Amino acid sequence: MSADTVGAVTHAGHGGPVGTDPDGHHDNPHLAHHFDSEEQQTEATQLGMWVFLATEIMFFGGVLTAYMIYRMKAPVPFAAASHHLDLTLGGLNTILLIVSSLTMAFAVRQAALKDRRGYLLNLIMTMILGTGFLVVKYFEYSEKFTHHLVPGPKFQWANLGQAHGAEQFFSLYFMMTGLHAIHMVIGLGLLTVILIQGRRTTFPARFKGRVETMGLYWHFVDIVWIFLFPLLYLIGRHYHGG
Amino acid sequence: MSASNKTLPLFPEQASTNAAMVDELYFFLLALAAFFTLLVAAMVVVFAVKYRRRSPDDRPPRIHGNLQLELVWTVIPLLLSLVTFYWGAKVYFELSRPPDNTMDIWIVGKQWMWKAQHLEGVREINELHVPVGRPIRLTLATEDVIHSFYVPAFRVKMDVVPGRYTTMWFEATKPGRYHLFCAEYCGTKHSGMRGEIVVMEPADYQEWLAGGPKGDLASQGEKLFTELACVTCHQAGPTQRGPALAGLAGKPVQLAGGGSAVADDNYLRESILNPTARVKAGYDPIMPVFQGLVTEEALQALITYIKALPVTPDNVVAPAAAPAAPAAESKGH
Amino acid sequence: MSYHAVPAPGQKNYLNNGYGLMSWLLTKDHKRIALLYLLSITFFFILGGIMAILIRYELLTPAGDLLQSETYNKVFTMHGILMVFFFLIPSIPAVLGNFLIPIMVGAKDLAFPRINLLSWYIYVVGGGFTLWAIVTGGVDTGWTFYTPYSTVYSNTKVMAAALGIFISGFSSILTGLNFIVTIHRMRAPGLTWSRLPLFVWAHYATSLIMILGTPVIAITILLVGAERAFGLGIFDPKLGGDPVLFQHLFWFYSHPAVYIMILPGMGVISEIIACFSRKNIFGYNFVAASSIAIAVLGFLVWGHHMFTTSQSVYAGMAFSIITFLVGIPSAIKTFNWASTMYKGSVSFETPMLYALGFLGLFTIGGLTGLFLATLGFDIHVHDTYFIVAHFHYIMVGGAMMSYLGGLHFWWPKISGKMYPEAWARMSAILVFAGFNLTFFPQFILGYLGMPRRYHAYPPEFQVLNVLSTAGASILALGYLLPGFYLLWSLKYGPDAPKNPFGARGLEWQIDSPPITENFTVTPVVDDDTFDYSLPEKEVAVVR
Amino acid sequence: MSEHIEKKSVYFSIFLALMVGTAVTVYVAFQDLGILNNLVMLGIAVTKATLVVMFFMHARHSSQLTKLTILASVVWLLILFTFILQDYLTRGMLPYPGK
Ligand code: HEA
Ligand code: HEA
Ligand code: HEC
Ligand code: CUA
Ligand SMILES: [Cu+2]
Repeated sequence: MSADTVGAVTHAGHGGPVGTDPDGHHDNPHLAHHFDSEEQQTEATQLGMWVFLATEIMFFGGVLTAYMIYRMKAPVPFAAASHHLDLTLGGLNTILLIVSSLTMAFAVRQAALKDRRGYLLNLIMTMILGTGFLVVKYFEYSEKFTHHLVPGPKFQWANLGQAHGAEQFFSLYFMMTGLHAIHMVIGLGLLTVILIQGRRTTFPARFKGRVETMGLYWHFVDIVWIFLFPLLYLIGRHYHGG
Repeated sequence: MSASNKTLPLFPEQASTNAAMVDELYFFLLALAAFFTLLVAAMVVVFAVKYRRRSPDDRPPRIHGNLQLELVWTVIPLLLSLVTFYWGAKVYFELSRPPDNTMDIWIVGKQWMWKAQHLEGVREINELHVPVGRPIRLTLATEDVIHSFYVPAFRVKMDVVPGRYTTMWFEATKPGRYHLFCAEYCGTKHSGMRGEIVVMEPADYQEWLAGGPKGDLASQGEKLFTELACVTCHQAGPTQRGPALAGLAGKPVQLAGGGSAVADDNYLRESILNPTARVKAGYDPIMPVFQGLVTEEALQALITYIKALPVTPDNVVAPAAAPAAPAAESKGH
Repeated sequence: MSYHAVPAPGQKNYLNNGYGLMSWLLTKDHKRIALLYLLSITFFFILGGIMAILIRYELLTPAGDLLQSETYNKVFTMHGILMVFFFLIPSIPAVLGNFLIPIMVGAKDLAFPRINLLSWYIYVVGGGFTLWAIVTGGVDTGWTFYTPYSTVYSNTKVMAAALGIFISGFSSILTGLNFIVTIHRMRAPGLTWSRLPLFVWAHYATSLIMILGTPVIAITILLVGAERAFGLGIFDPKLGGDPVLFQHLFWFYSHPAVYIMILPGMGVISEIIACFSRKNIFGYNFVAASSIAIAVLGFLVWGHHMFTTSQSVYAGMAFSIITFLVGIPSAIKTFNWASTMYKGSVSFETPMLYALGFLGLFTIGGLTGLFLATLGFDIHVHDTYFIVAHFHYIMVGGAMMSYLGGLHFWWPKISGKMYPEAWARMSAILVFAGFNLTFFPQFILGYLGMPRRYHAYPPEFQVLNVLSTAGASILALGYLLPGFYLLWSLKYGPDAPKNPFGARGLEWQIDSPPITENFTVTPVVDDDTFDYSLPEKEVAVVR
Repeated sequence: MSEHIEKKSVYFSIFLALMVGTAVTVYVAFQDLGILNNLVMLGIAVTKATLVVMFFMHARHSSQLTKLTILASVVWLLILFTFILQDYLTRGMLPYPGK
């Protein structure tokens, strides 16, 4: 590891030319004091989000593992329980989320083009679709309550032999969709922030970067649903046992 | 008390065939550890003394490293590790695999006691009497949380996990009384969940057994089989809606929805407590759930009974089933 | 030489740049946040230490007469939780890492200063929940929260404690995230990966674990909480749930977490040994790469905590062999550290004493870890005092020693004051002696078969327990001393020069204590900057 | 971070692919393909996720480091799955309960 064998600095982002900054201050108002350049800052923020999404993947991974193991152990009750989910509502929600991902992608794109109108329109669309998802989810949940499909003492299942497996399925169902819904709510909160900020921004690189970062989060939440939908609603549909 | 009365004990008593095996491994590990600890200590001490700073201006030349050395201290530990792994795995396999001719005993752990049930019908609490020189297999269950059945003098330990059976085995070599500990934390009186293993000469053991109640476990199971109305569905006749059970134990079972399972104790347990989790192919999932209706003890009796059912030509489980009844499990000791 | 220059008194630095509570509570300066962490983890260490003393005095007699069994169970549970989640995991990363990483990479701060502050607040809130759990009755599940005891049977404050750990987990995630982004994106010009201080490498590896492991404990605890609070059936065997699955998920994090606890310490040791041998670390590349290897392999071995739990025999074998493999990078490190002293110029200031102590104790702790990885052996000693001895050797003998070593090493930089050397050496020796007396007898106890988490035990184990308790008393004294003399040094210690130990690295080129911005110009480094064989090379860091 | 601006048509095609994927998944769910059922459905889900990551999330134009991060998170997820599965799938391979 002598100095010469090592090539130039790796992809470390140390922005501007060194030493041009005698006071250690810069004039750029959008730049936090500890960054050398806006590019470095945006890159850092986005890397931060990707790393955060990695933690999110592992977070959902834990409950997905539980689901996988239990489904393997009791396939029949799980399939039976899964039949009690409302495919129409689930499908509708899937579509809502995919469309919202599209509008989110456009919001990011229009922000990059500094098209305020397009940006705001698409962002608002995204938020409406996201809210729509939650509203649908609300109806799905309340239906589960009225049908005594919520785990706990009130849980009822006609086929006693499968009651345990079914209750377990619904435990996992609520856990997984509940966590997903909480992520949606957080996402909507984040979008609200960039919506408000977007009304008077001049779209500096930092803001565009922030929009893109929030977009990453939103798409991630969509991806989670892309998996939850088949896992919870669809697997075992063709099987008519119990 | 079994363990030595010395004030400063350094080594536990060896009282099972496994103990010697584990101890050999222990000495090997100790030697390995001593070697490396002394090696590191020697390096540190020698270098520290030899190269201590002699003047504040010492400026020793730079040494980047040495590939050969790096390889040496990668490869040698690696090889030693593999040897150790192999040895450990071998012992583990021995510990996990009971011999064929075991004597079976059922154990139930609950907060905070151990209950033992001999096939001959005798029951005991916080004590377990076993004959010397006979491999013993324990099938363990718990009524509440996880416990762990631990006999230091035998060097064996097995967790007892709610919802299923686990097994362990040992063969005692010395008559005496040995500690039985619960090794998995299980709540307030975890440290009070202790007992004793009483190892006896076979003749004494028989005598001790004879002092117990009459009626072996399988016949208790038979009674339950009728009381719980299992007979309605599982005995040849007009009401039979479930499969025949004789000769089932140990055989593979085809499951509805694909897949198969071996009808071991855990399968039988699940089939009784929560039958529709895995349904036998060709049958409807109509068997009622018995979870909460049968105690662990009743379950032991039922399973012992099912395993002991005599196989007659008209109640064989599957065409493929071998005629011989499972040897070790059959009743009549 | 310049490194003997003492900064002019009254000059602005991060400590006197703003007074008042708010200037601390709202600070975004990584150095001040590090001090906030220092205070809070010390608080939790003392609390955990008091619990340890209670444990040891209870075990003085076989009968269990000092504490009730309920109380004893709560005490060791809180001892484990506080020490692991609120002391050792944040210890080196959040204090020394926070303070040093930006400086070592030549940056003015971490990439996300606000998130850094946030993570301290999250930690405090998490700690608050845990304290609340203690005050309102305590928890008695053991730090491992095994189900179904934790979900169904325990009637103590499991929810509050679990919530505390859940919350503090996010603090750990955010710290790791901040480090990773900082190390990738904020390195000074010339600071290539192959020049990066090993302390930074170690923290990079640690951060990987924090990021990829912590979320799994978070979700696991959430599942336990949901089961306990809402009666969801996830691990409950009555609904077909599997308690062993909980253990898998728990150890998926908690085994890698033991490397969260030791890797930063290994980084500290690399810096200390190099400095007090006046030699760059022997086999830098190997030491750096082995940190990453430990982090990665460390994720594949968690099942070694479950050899007796009815995990399949084959899974046990797979976990066992990989556990042996994860010992290899540690072996590489150990031998490289020892070889660094070869042909060096070795001196024995306090940090070095701790480092040498670390070498011995970590070796013993690590090698007994290999005992446990040996399947046939672990069956006998699992859940006995052998385990307790193993992990205290690594966590107290290893991690704690390196933490103290690092704290002394960088104390002049952090506080701007020198600590009293004689006192410090004495306490280092006390700690070493007390430590061995406390925990060595526990190996023997374990092989004799004394189960852990026992509040009363058969009388033949007493002598060894008495020895252990005596050792713990010495150990407590050894830990008390630094508390006093470090505080004393803040007021009466002589002012520290820039580089009191003649060490290499950017942190030694700036003032002690540093100014708020660390550097006034971005430093440019090359290989000579870190070379112990050359006279110190000045890098333009301050104008 | 790239200032690369995708054409609108790219987004629309991805969107279309996602919708078609969803439709196919639902269709497949009602066919009896044996074990293939789950494989196809999960395969489609993985494809959809990849499309979102690559195009909507611009991973295609991101730095190596971002790609590495994505790869690492997937690999670690697989570690979690496979190492837990290797316990559950090998249980009962020795004919003793609980081994
Ligand atoms: C900082 C914490 C830390 C660290 C770093 C380690 C490191 C290791 N641990 Fe430990 N461990 C714990 C903390 C830690 N452990 C805790 C807290 C528990 C108990 C949890 C509980 O149940 O409450 C535990 C439990 C535990 C068990 C489970 C025991 C049981 O419950 O039955 C096992 C089993 O394999 C194990 C193994 C190892 C191994 C192989 C290493 C290795 O990484 C060690 C590597 C180091 C070396 C090998 C030494 C240096 C090398 C040489 C000097 C060269 C010679 C080397 C060779 C020949 C290879 N540990
Ligand atoms: C970082 C981790 C860490 C640290 C530093 C320690 C430090 C110590 N630990 Fe602990 N320990 C654990 C982690 C740790 N432990 C864990 C994870 C468990 C398992 C818990 C479980 O089973 O769930 C455990 C369990 C455990 C047990 C087993 C309990 C049982 O199974 O029944 C014992 C028994 O001796 C013990 C002892 C000690 C002692 C004597 C110290 C000493 O090193 C502590 C010395 C420190 C002090 C004493 C504080 C300094 C003193 C002061 C600041 C002054 C005030 C103090 C006085 C009143 C004297 N610990
Ligand atoms: C209502 C009828 C009915 C009753 C009562 C009943 N069973 Fe069953 N049992 C069945 C049916 C049907 C099956 C096959 C389907 C299945 O596996 O669930 C079965 C399966 C089993 C099996 C698994 C057999 C195999 O080959 O896989 C066992 C063991 C068993 N029962 C034991 C019992 C015991 C013990 C009782 C009483 C405590 C009992 N059953 C009561 C109907 C019944
Ligand atoms: Cu039962 Cu501990
Ligand atoms: Cu471990």
